[in-house]
Amino acid sequence: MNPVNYLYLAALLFTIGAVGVLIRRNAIVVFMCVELMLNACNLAFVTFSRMHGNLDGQIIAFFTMVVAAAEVVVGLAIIVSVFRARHSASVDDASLMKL
Amino acid sequence: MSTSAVAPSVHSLWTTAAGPLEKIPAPHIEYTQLSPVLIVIGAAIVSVLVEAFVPRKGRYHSQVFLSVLALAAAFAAVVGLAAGGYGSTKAHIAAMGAIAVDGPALFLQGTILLASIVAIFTFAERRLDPADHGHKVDSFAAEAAAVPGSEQERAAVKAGFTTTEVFPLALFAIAGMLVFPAANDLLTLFVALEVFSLPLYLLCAVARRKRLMSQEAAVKYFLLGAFSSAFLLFGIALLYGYAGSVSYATIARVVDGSIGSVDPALADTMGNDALLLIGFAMVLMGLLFKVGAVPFHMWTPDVYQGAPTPVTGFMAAATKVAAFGALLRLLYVVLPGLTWDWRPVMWGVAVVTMLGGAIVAITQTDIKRLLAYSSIAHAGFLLAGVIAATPSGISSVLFYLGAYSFVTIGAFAVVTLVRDAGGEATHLSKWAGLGRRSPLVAAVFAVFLLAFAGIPLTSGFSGKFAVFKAAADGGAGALVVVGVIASAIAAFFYIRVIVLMFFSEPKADGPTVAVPSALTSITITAGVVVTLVLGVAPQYFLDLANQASVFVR
Amino acid sequence: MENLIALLIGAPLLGAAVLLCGGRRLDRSGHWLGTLLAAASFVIALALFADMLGKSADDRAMFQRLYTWIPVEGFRADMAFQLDQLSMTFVLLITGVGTLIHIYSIGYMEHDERRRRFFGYLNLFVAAMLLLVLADNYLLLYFGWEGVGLASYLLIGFWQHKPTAATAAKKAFLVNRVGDMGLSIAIMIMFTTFGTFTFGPVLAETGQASEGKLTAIGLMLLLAACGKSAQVPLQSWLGDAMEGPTPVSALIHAATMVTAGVYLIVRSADIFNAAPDAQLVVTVVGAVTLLFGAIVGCAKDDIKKALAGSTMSQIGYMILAAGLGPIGYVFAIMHLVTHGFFKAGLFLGAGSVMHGMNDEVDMRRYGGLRKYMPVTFVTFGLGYLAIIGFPGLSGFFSKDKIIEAAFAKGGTEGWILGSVTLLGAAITAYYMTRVMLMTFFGEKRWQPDENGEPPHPHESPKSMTIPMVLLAVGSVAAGAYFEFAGFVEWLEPVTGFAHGHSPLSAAAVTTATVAVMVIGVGLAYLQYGRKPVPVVAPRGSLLTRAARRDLLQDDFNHAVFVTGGTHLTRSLVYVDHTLVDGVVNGTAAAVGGLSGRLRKLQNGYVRSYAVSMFGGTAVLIAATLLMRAV
Amino acid sequence: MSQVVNAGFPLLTATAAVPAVGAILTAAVPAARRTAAKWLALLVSLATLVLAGVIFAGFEPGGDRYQFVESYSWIKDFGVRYELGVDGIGVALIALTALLIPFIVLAGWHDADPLETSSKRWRPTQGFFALILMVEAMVILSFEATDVFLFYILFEAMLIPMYFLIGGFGDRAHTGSDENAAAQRSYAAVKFLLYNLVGGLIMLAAVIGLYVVAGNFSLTEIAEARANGSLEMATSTERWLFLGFFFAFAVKAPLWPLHTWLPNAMGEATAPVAVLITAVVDKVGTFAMLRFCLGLFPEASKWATPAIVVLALISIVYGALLAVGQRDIKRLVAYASISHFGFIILGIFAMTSQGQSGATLYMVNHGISTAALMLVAGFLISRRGSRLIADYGGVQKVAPVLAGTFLIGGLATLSLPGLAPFVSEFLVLVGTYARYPVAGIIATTGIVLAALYTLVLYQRTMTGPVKEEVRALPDLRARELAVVVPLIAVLIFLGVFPKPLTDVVNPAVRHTMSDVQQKDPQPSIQNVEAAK
Repeated sequence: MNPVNYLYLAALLFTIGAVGVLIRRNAIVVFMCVELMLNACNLAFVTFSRMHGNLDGQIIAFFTMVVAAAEVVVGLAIIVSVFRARHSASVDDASLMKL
Repeated sequence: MSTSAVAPSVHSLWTTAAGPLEKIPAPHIEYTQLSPVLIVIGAAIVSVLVEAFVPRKGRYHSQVFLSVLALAAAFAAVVGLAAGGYGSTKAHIAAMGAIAVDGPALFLQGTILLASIVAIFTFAERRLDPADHGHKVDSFAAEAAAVPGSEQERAAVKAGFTTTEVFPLALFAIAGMLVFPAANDLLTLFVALEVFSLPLYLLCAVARRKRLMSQEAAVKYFLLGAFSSAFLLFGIALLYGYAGSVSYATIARVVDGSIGSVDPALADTMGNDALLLIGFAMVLMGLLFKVGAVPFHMWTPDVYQGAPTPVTGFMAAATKVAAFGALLRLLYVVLPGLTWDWRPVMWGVAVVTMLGGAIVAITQTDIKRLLAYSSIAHAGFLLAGVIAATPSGISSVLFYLGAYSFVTIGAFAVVTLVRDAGGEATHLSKWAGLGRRSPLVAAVFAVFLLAFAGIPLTSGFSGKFAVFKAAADGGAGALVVVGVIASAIAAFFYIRVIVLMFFSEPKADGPTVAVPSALTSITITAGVVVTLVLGVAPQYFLDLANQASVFVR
Repeated sequence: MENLIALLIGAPLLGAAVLLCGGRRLDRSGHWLGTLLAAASFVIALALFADMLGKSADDRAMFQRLYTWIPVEGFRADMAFQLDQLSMTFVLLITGVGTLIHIYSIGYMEHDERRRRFFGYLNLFVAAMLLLVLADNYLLLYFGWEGVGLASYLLIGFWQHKPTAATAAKKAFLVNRVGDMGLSIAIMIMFTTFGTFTFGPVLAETGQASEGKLTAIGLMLLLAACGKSAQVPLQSWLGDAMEGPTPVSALIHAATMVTAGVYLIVRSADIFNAAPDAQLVVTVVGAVTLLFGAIVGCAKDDIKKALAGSTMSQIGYMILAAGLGPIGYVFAIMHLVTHGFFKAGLFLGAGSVMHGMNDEVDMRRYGGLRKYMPVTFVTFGLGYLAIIGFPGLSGFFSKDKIIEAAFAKGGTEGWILGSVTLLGAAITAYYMTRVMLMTFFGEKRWQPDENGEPPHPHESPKSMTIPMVLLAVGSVAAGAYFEFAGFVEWLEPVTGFAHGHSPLSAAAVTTATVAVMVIGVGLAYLQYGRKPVPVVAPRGSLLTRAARRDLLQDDFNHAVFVTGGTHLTRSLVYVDHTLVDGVVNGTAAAVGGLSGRLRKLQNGYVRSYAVSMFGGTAVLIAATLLMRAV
Repeated sequence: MSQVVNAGFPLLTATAAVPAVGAILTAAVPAARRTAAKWLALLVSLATLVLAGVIFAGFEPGGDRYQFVESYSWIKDFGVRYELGVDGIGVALIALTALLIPFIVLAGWHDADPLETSSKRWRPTQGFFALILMVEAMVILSFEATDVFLFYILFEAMLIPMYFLIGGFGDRAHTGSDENAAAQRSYAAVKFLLYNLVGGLIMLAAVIGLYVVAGNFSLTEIAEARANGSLEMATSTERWLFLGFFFAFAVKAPLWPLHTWLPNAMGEATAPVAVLITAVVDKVGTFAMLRFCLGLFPEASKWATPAIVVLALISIVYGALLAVGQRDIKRLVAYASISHFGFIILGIFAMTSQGQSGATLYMVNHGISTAALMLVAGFLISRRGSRLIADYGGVQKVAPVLAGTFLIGGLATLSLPGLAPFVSEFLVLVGTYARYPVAGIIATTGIVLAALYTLVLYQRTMTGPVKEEVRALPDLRARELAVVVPLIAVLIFLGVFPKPLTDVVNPAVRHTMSDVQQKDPQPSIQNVEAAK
């Protein structure tokens, strides 16, 4: 089938992720949405790689995964510590600083 | 030289051969030319080991020693490279196309390293707070993992723990920052971005006082940072799709058409530039987020306010330098062929950034937020220089970054000195009459403010003049006018602080000014000296910036 | 000899400097020094006069050039003096009368603890006045012109603790400034026309200038003259100026300063000769003021104000004469000099009376004083006879000539002016008789002063009476002397002279003059000699009441300039604060408000930040694509 | 360049360096040794005066346009040179500055003595005098700068010390509560700074524009290039640049309607500082109009002249009328100054020799006369502790010398002949009339209004019955006499013998006139001079 469709899928996933970031309150879920966006990127990379017939894209995908993993580590650490301090993972509660 | 020599569009460090059975060439790395980065990364790893093995008592000193040593060595390496002509004649692309070693890169790396050294000094400051249970304390939590106010934390404090992890974290961040402006392909760009962002997220969260705000800052910074990097990554994907490669050189050539766009497989499906433009916009967004340009700036005030002040200073200075370096390289190396597309867009961004930052700053009541907004306004001024799209534009931005970073670190260092029972007294009302209580500190801070305001005989003026001059030369006269207006507005709130410090009577419950150790003193002194030297006799540094203003392609 | 000219000014100037800077140690000797230096100046004047008489009529003018005052590209004003017959006449009058009044003041100001300062001011005045008449160019004349203005300001307001005095002084200076505007504008026009404003070249070249320019210059000069010489419409200050000590009124506001306007016009004779329109205006102003002053003089009960009105009117005569051109100049000056004598004498007499009456000025509270102060009575009486033009006395000669010349103007103008002057003569006779009768005749109407002290009228000390006597002699003899010693020939080389052809014979004019004089005296006698004078002024006719208020001219000024001006400034202050300042502060406030509103966007919620980023990216993408599209 | 760079002693730099160094030393005097700081400041200012005298004496009217030239490379990259040189106008104004500062120091002798309440480490006195000297240094240097950029830097930088002088050392004789006064004071200071800063920033844009067009900042080089046509400027460009510069100078001068900062600043500052503002610092604005606006943009200057003349006339009348309406002595003087600045600007843009010589003399004379008036007013205010005219009355009786000097200052302000201001004012009027008769006549009304506000002020404060509160006022003391008497002497001297000044100024004016290629309108009758 035409690989372009995968691109559309990637775009779709990316958008879903972005919207999720915008509408979800729970920090964890927000974070998951970000991960979804990253994976959408991966899909796009792989697809392009296929289309171009070179492997760069696939390799990049690996890198992305690694980075994403690192992000997870850091992100969860932060979110968890906040959760322990406030007993809430809602990003809206975290609004001491404003204006 | 590197990629084109091997094969078009195939980019060798990451992929082995695209075709079936070719010899896998061992990657060829110019270690000496990458030495600054390598030194810092090495030091970072070592200091992780220090954390692991050195007993608590020894950690602080060994960490401080190690980091300062590493940074100094890295800086020496940079100077060495520059002296060796890698900044000009021998500039080329190292690490098989991954990293550029050229004037801008070296200049910015040097700036970042110097800024980092003084920043590290403020990290290491332990005189400001009164000793706790007989243990000297710095600005960082005794045990970052412990819940604020919990038993566990009290125990940690009693035990005299300190979060010496900040040093390795900082070193990693610095390493990332060093790579960022030198990155010569989008992947390296992305990796570097993450490498310096992730530690910063953590650093934001480990304040000793006001932990909740600190953690909140971290959350905000992290989520938004991740969000923006996702955009960046998708943009990279699209550019890759457009050019079939992430190497700057290749993309550039595809853009200006010296390589036929992409292989026929794609031609029928998308022969248009939509990929290029959308991808470019998203990558741009990722970078603008880092430099804190409107409308991607909203994290700045919150994070600056919440993060431990030394970290804020470090971020404000070093991140901006790195990000603007990357931005310059992207616009000047990858997309020169696209100038007529990105210039108008950047115009808009620059204008709203200058005005937005300046205007909102007027009504701020917290000194750290105030400085945050001022940094946004300054990002706008820098963008004006970027837009010039001339060598003088590059050099002016380089100079401005150098000048700005020291003023910023100095200013935040002064902020750490003004304290009351609750830690730093960052609310402006607390600063009333500071000039009466401790004229020296107030005077120093006034110097920094005047530099921010761009008053002549300070580095701020030289930088602003250079940038505006470049912009005007580059035919962006209107931007200069907007910039001037923004400066006028900005002047107002810097003046307000000065008025507050000098002309209003000190409050009875006003803050005390802590007497810092040599470390912070050095930082502040450095800030003042640089401010005045670059203000009065900037010629030498302007020359440096000029020599450093050519990107290798 | 020329080099003495500077000394003329130098002596009194030195006096002023020493007395004003000298400090208290001079309090006892100061007045002697002042008088001495004034006298010295007079002596020098006499010497120069003698020297001048020795020369032939045509080269009597002397010049002394000290240095270049203002040397600027294309603009040169010299510190240089010119002493010709005209200046000489004034110099003698100023120094002579001046000296006498110095002497008089010694007695008059005896009890004033600031007497030293008073003499300093007097010297300053004499110096400035001499500078005025000795200057060889208009700018230097302007210097002296404002100098005398300053002196008069200081002297009118000498008793500064009296608010009325301070106000009067300020008013005098301001009104004069309006006149000075005229002078400076005149100088500007001269400069642009002739490239210079030195008398010699300017007056020599008038032939080449367009009549329009000359008329403009003339009118501006007239404006200046009106200010100094208290001519309508700038006459309002003179009455109030009587707040000053009486010697001041005598010297400055009767004999010398107020006549500067006449000097200016006569000095600029050539300009006016070439600008008939300007001349006409001059005569009109003279005629109007002549009547105006006379009428005011009739209604005032304050002896000094009555005399002030008379001064105004007499100067009106001179201005009118000066407006008549060559047929009038000489007589203007002649009347000026005689007037200097008898009016100074009258004022000193008035001062003497006040001196004896606890400084009472209301004539309704005088009466029957002739027995108590005989010398004053006699001298005052002679001055009185002189001013009303009693045949044989000085006023008779000088005024008669002016009336003659007025008729000689010819045509309807001639008739109008002539009859105006005659009418003026009649009114003069009337109000002066009134003053005479109310003061020295009739029954005593003395009132105790504010602290209940009834007046004990007595003759004034010698230092005061001697000058009065001398002036009286002058007012008797001067006219006749000039008539027969050839005043006309004396001045002619400077001012030029032409015999007017009066429609009436000289004899007729003289008879008419005497006749109207007798009528005036008679009327006054019927009103004030036969009937007793009420102590409290009767309400009087509309005209009388108007005249008491200076014919409402002051009220007009007050309504228009003072009140109007006050409102103007008040509203401007408001405008400056709200509008001019408001715009700026408004902008600042607007930016502040905008800031406050934008600030709200920073609401602390991560997700809204993300929204802005998302939107921003969308805009970026859209913009980039758009750029490509267009 | 038209003039040779003399390798001799850098006189100009020295004249600016002495007060600059003096300022640093004064600031360094320890808190306890307050009086020492005062004397040091006085000595330094006198030393500067001597140097200025040397410049004045050494300047050859017949010589080059710019003399004592110094020129060193500074910021090559911006095309900026450290380039100094003085023409007659500069010499006159340097002399003025150097002359006034000692009196300002002397008059402000006690203005900055610390209150008992203030902390030991707070050293206001040292700061006060150090700032004054710093301002002097910057002003002098700005009169010497022939490099636009250098001038701009000083033009901006001098705001900072001025700002602290206004905001930090307010008039102790304020009305209302201390907080209220402090608020008003910082409002005045901020207003001063922002007005001038905005002006300066707009000028910055123009400066950059000039660089883009001309490629360097040397006044002499640009002017020459303009003259010999090697540097064309599009008409519109020249006009925009001109406006950019002029705006900044008009704020500084100040010209209506940009004047409102002056009354606040002069009202709130101590009298000596008020003098510093109006008599010294503001002169930089008018000086710059003469040197930079006319020198760099002759065509645009001519183009803008009508509008500027109108604004100047408005300033003259408006300022005078507002002065009449003031209740506060110092604000009154401030508005009077606005009126006078109107005259100066009018003279500059009349574009006649008389006008411009007059304007230059006016700058000097106005400086001295305002100093005399304002400082005496300051002495009066410090005695009674109030700035309101209504609080005075009959002072003449209790303090005759004070009243006398005050009157002389006032008479100078209304430019009475015999005092210096008359010469300059009349020259301005004549010069204006020669080119714009109507403007000349309108401006002449100014002399009446000047008399009005001066005499009203004098009458209300000095004459009339003695007010109870002023009954005990002492007369001028020795120190105060030492301030006032020399100033009055200078006023009289320059009033009757301005030649020393005009000799220096005339050639400079000739040069300026040739800059703008203007000839004086000739009198309609030529051969008069011959007849003379």
